[in-house]
Amino acid sequence: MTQILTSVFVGIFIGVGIYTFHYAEGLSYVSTEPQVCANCHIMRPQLDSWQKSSHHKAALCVDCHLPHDFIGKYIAKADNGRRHSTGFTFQNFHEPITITEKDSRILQKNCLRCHEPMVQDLVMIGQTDSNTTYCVRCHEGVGHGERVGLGRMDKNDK
Amino acid sequence: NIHEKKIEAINPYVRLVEVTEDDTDPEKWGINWPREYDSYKKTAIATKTRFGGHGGSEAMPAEKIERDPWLKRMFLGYAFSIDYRDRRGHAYMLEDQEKTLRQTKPQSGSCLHCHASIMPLYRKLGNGDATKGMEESYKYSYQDLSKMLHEMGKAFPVSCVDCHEHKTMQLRVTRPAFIAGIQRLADSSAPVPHLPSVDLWRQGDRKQKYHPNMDASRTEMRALVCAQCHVEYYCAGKQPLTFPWGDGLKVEDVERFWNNSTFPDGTHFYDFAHEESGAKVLKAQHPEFELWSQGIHARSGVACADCHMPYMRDGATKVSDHWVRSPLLNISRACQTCHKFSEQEIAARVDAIQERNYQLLQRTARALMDQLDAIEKAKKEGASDNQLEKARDFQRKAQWRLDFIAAENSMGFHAPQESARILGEAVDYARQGQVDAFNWRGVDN
Amino acid sequence: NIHEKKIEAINPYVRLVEVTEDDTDPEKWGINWPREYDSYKKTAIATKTRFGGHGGSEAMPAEKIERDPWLKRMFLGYAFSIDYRDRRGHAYMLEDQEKTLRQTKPQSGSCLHCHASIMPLYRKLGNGDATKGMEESYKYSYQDLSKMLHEMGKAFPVSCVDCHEHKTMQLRVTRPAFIAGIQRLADSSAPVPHLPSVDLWRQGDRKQKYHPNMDASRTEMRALVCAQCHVEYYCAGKQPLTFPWGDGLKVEDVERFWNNSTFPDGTHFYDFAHEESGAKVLKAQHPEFELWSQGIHARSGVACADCHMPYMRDGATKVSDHWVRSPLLNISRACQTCHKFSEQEIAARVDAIQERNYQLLQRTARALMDQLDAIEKAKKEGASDNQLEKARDFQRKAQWRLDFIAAENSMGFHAPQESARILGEAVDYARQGQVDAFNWRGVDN
Ligand code: HEC
Ligand code: HEC
Ligand code: HEC
Ligand code: HEC
Ligand code: HEC
Ligand code: HEC
Ligand code: HEC
Ligand code: HEC
Ligand code: HEC
Ligand code: HEC
Ligand code: HEC
Ligand code: HEC
Ligand code: HEC
Ligand code: HEC
Ligand SMILES: [Ca+2]
Ligand SMILES: [Ca+2]
Repeated sequence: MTQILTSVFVGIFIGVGIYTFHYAEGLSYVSTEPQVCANCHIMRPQLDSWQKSSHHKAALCVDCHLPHDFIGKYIAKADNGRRHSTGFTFQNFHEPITITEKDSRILQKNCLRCHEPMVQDLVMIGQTDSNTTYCVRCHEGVGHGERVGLGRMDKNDK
Repeated sequence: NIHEKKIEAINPYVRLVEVTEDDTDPEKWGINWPREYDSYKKTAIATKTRFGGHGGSEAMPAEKIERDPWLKRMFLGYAFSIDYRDRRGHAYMLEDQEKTLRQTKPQSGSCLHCHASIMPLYRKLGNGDATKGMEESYKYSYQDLSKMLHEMGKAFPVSCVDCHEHKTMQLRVTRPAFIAGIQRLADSSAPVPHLPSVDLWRQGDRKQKYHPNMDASRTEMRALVCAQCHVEYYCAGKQPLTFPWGDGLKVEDVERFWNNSTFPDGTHFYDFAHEESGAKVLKAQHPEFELWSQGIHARSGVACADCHMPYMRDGATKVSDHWVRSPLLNISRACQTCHKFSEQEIAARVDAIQERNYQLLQRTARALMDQLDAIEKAKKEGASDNQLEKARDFQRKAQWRLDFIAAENSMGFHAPQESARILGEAVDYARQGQVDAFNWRGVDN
Repeated sequence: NIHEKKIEAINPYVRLVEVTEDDTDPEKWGINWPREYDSYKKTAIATKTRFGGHGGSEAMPAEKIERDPWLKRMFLGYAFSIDYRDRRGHAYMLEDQEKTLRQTKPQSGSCLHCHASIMPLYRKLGNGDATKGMEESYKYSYQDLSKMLHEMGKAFPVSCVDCHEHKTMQLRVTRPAFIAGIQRLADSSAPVPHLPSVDLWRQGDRKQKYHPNMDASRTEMRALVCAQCHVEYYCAGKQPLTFPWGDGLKVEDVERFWNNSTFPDGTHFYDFAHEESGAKVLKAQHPEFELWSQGIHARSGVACADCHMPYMRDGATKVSDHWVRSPLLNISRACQTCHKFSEQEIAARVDAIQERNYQLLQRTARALMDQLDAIEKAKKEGASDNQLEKARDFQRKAQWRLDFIAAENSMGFHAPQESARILGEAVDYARQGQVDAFNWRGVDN
């Protein structure tokens, strides 16, 4: 398994033409496996914190972070794949990693995908940009417990 | 079991009755939205926290000016020294206004702006134009306007139609004095990092005035609906109800606005002349919106409704708790979604903030009382108006700041550092006034 | 390159050399831990923020008492009125201490406690017992002890061994005066919600004294290592170096502790007699730990190291940035891990907090200067010591509070509301002192 993954990821770095494809392939191939994301050590803190979050039995990374319509999913994967892997290769991204606005909207849609019935009353008032009730404004911790960033040491471990 | 709940919840907005702009009776809206209405009605329940609400068994809330006699002395010469009580739930707003002994002095019809579901009456007064109606209202006595209100049908406290557009249920503001006030703010260049829509509007062509219902984001609206009433104002017989935000929202911005104001008759603005000292002073009223604006919550996009009307789960759906009240009665919903600390710890944090503020407030009050004593003494010793001018000016400044925090209802919580800063300035001015009063002989005018 | 980075992360602690309790030279430790050492060395770089650090091109940091002449006047009669400069990086601590013109007055050997890697010298002085050594050190002159330090080998500023146990690299505290101070705090009943291990210890059998190295959690240690030095103290020739926490950490707790202290010779505790007024006053030094303790960050388990030594990623490993400096130079790592706002917004928040504090500080300083003027005047008019007693007492109270915030190095950030409260009290006392000085004739003693 690790062998396969490693080669998939090594493939990613080969060239602009094909890495996007490989990255997308590789992810969809094992897309329900959060380890895949965390294989990239940069994602490690998010994996750790997800494991401690209220959703770790309810949702996987892709459930929240990727769109769920067929086409949108692939576009997002290609786009993110390019950004993440170039970021990783050149180590030139902003730290702590912060979610992009575009991905925030994907995330929001995914909250609704699962929870719409419960929040109908609030979302019916409008979900245009300025009218959105962004769930994360109050439920920031659902996916990752406490804020993670570079990964904070546990409060109480000695 | 998500699936089952989906079915149960599918259509929460079946309307059983139509509601219109003229429907001020919440009961009718309650037929469509029973969950919100049920919680709305609870604002009639008496509640009490250390500093919030009213929970006595008495019919009327406790008298603030008896609990803190310095308040009474500070207001001598003004109706607030007659009767000034703890606030309580929205259900009582009209009744408490009708009953207050401040009504033993003439009050203007504009008082109703924030204590009743008033828009139909404004439209009537203005022949369909509510703004015009509001601008007329100050000329009526409270009694006359109140009578008109009651004659138009049942008179209600703040109601659904005041905050909601009836077709979509979207939030909207209605109060003309607020709209004029927020436009004054937008037209100014005062920084408003907590109201991004104002900044956006300022960058535009400004052909149309800033209007919350068009421009503000939903998050902002969750504060602005409250800012229709929980604000500092002028409301008396000399000019229309005014929200003083033309220079900004900070205590000194508002002070500057009043200082630069003149009444229509050309005289310099003041609220009342202090009975003992003769100083022409200002009165601050519940500047919740203004103080919140200076705090870290506002800057972080946390609105009044987030804390005072948190979502609550009701069966399979989540609704906004329309039992508007102290968040301390509801910490788990009001705070814990954002702050992952125990209820006890959160309560302790608020208490630490409020206790610091309370102690500093009492200290400031003592300083102001000392200053009043000093002016009394100077007067007895024969000080002239000229010789007291500086001391009186200090009183105006000190009292304005002290009152700003005393009248604000969160005991410093909405902006802890800012409140303490304001009180720090107030102490300084009061004591300087005391020095000047002692030194009246040295003041050459 | 994933594979390489993974390997790189496996064993970050390969030791190339052994280090011991006596190795105060950081270069040696740097062979084992080059990443930490590399960043540690950067404390020699000059940096500057609006209120922090030192970034001038001059060899020495700017003179605080020239920038704010009221500081100089407040310290008249004490060495701080001769030379008192901006702080800078850890690399300079020993040099700056050696060079300060405060050394033109006799200073005690205990000064080295916080400016050098001093433990081997303490052990030598105490024949192996560092605590005993520390307790002796105040009897030496600075010059003598400094000479001994240099003779023992190269003298270093704070070094690895001061914060790390050399076998495990765990954090630990070493400074005897700190350990005595924190034990005094633990023995008291002052509330310490931000130090849960003290509460835990208090509930135990208390057979052994509280000791951070045994009892404190890792989060707490990330603050306590700094609290060895960034604290209020007494350090002069009358008694051993003392950290005044026996009544708690708040400004009035520390004041009470000093007020109830007597020197070994039985005289009442004070730091110096003010040259102009004759008041016997206190001097506050850098109470960062004390002020942080009152803030919301401390209560939330956010330690000094979180902001001043944030983790930085170096390949696949994470290391603590040992370039201890202003977090404002490093907002992304220092703040954004917890606060999801843009760097610009975070900087603006800090600036808003610091600006409020700065203005209030300057206002308070003016009040104190006015009080000093008033005492001068009273003295000229012939006021007796008795008649000035109350005014002087007010000066002591006011100056203590003003200095507490002026000497604290975060310009209010570590606990914004608390700082403003303290300044509010200071203004009040200074102005009351002014009133009393004006009224000296009325004071009957
Ligand atoms: C090749 C290494 C790598 C893999 C594999 C990877 N990431 Fe990332 N990820 C990164 C890097 C590097 C960044 C920072 C990019 C930036 O900020 O520009 C990042 C940023 C992000 C962000 C925040 C920025 C944004 O795009 O909104 C999210 C969310 C995210 N990753 C989720 C995932 C998920 C979900 C997976 C698995 C499906 C995953 N990542 C797999 C390296 C990776
Ligand atoms: C239940 C939903 C959920 C799941 C499952 C989830 N996340 Fe997230 N993720 C979030 C939320 C919410 C945020 C914060 C968004 C914000 O702050 O606007 C976030 C943010 C991130 C970020 C950006 C860092 C930041 O703090 O802004 C990364 C990277 C990320 N997630 C990676 C992952 C990875 C990897 C997994 C799987 C191990 C995962 N997420 C699983 C909801 C989720
Ligand atoms: C794949 C489906 C799925 C997605 C996507 C998802 N959730 Fe959930 N969520 C669930 C389930 C299932 C539960 C119920 C878990 C339980 O009852 O223990 C839940 C529980 C919750 C809860 C209650 C528990 C808590 O943590 O307080 C909240 C709040 C919540 N979700 C918010 C969100 C938000 C916000 C998002 C988007 C960032 C989101 N969810 C995304 C399925 C999902
Ligand atoms: C972050 C939470 C929060 C926000 C946002 C907030 N408040 Fe408050 N508010 C509080 C707390 C806490 C108290 C103190 C309650 C007490 O003492 O019982 C309070 C007190 C009050 C009170 C007095 C309540 C009583 O029971 O007597 C009023 C009125 C009020 N706030 C109005 C507002 C308005 C209007 C806004 C927006 C402009 C606002 N608040 C924003 C938390 C908040
Ligand atoms: C139309 C004017 C008006 C509007 C709009 C309004 N309020 Fe009030 N509010 C009042 C008045 C008047 C009172 C005092 C009632 C009394 O004491 O009889 C009050 C009282 C309160 C109290 C004290 C309740 C108690 O139990 O002590 C809180 C809290 C409060 N308002 C918060 C809010 C919030 C939050 C909003 C917006 C969601 C809001 N108000 C909107 C006029 C208004
Ligand atoms: C701009 C809005 C506004 C206007 C105008 C206004 N009020 Fe209020 N009033 C409030 C709010 C908000 C409260 C609740 C907060 C508080 O008690 O400080 C309140 C509380 C009260 C209370 C209950 C507490 C107390 O003060 O004893 C009375 C009585 C009252 N108002 C009378 C009046 C009268 C009389 C007028 C006209 C002179 C008036 N109000 C004008 C907003 C307003
Ligand atoms: C202003 C704050 C706020 C926002 C925005 C918000 N929520 Fe909530 N949410 C809450 C609160 C408070 C509760 C707890 C209600 C209770 O316990 O009665 C809650 C509860 C929930 C629960 C379930 C609770 C349970 O116990 O099962 C879910 C699921 C949820 N929210 C999802 C969402 C989603 C999806 C969104 C975005 C559309 C959202 N929330 C937006 C404050 C918020
Ligand atoms: C003082 C202002 C105010 C009054 C009066 C008021 N509401 Fe609301 N209402 C709000 C706020 C704030 C929200 C949250 C809206 C949002 O987030 O967009 C809300 C939301 C709602 C919603 C949307 C679902 C939900 O619960 O969030 C409904 C439906 C609603 N109110 C019905 C009513 C009814 C019915 C009444 C009269 C009984 C009423 N409201 C009175 C302020 C008010
Ligand atoms: C929608 C999110 C949200 C809600 C609800 C909320 N807060 Fe906050 N709170 C914040 C944010 C954001 C900050 C700013 C610090 C930060 O960035 O974490 C903050 C800061 C604070 C602080 C420190 C700042 C200060 O002013 O002293 C306290 C104390 C606090 N909150 C208490 C409360 C209490 C009590 C409640 C409930 C009555 C509450 N909060 C409700 C988001 C929230
Ligand atoms: C939440 C973040 C945070 C924590 C925790 C914190 N500080 Fe600070 N500290 C700051 C900020 C921000 C400043 C202001 C820096 C400036 O003005 O450039 C500051 C300033 C300082 C300064 C002056 C820095 C300079 O550049 O001149 C010192 C010394 C200091 N802190 C020590 C400490 C100590 C010791 C502790 C723990 C007892 C501590 N700090 C805890 C954020 C923090
Ligand atoms: C052994 C004593 C000692 C210890 C331990 C110590 N400091 Fe310092 N610190 C000092 C001295 C002395 C200075 C001033 C040096 C100078 O101005 O020459 C200083 C300066 C600083 C500055 C100002 C730096 C600048 O660039 O302006 C900061 C920030 C700081 N310390 C934070 C910390 C933190 C955080 C810790 C713990 C991780 C810590 N210190 C531990 C003694 C110490
Ligand atoms: C309890 C620890 C401690 C003791 C004891 C101590 N210092 Fe410091 N010293 C510090 C810290 C921390 C700083 C950096 C913070 C600041 O400048 O306020 C500092 C800064 C300084 C500075 C640079 C800034 C300035 O004040 O000009 C000098 C010089 C200095 N100390 C001299 C001395 C002398 C002389 C003594 C003995 C009388 C002494 N110190 C005792 C901790 C201590
Ligand atoms: C003023 C105190 C202080 C000094 C001096 C100091 N450190 Fe540290 N060091 C810390 C703190 C705080 C941590 C974080 C430890 C934790 O979280 O448990 C740390 C962590 C470390 C770690 C663990 C990995 C990491 O980076 O978090 C190593 C290794 C280390 N330091 C080496 C050194 C070396 C080598 C020196 C001398 C060049 C040194 N330290 C000087 C305070 C200090
Ligand atoms: C390890 C987490 C952490 C770090 C790092 C951190 N904070 Fe905070 N901050 C908090 C928490 C927790 C609160 C309290 C409010 C809450 O519960 O969200 C807070 C509150 C605040 C507040 C509002 C309270 C106040 O005192 O005014 C400000 C402003 C703030 N932080 C700024 C900063 C800045 C600037 C930095 C970096 C120098 C920083 N923080 C670093 C966790 C952190
Ligand atoms: Ca007013
Ligand atoms: Ca001292």
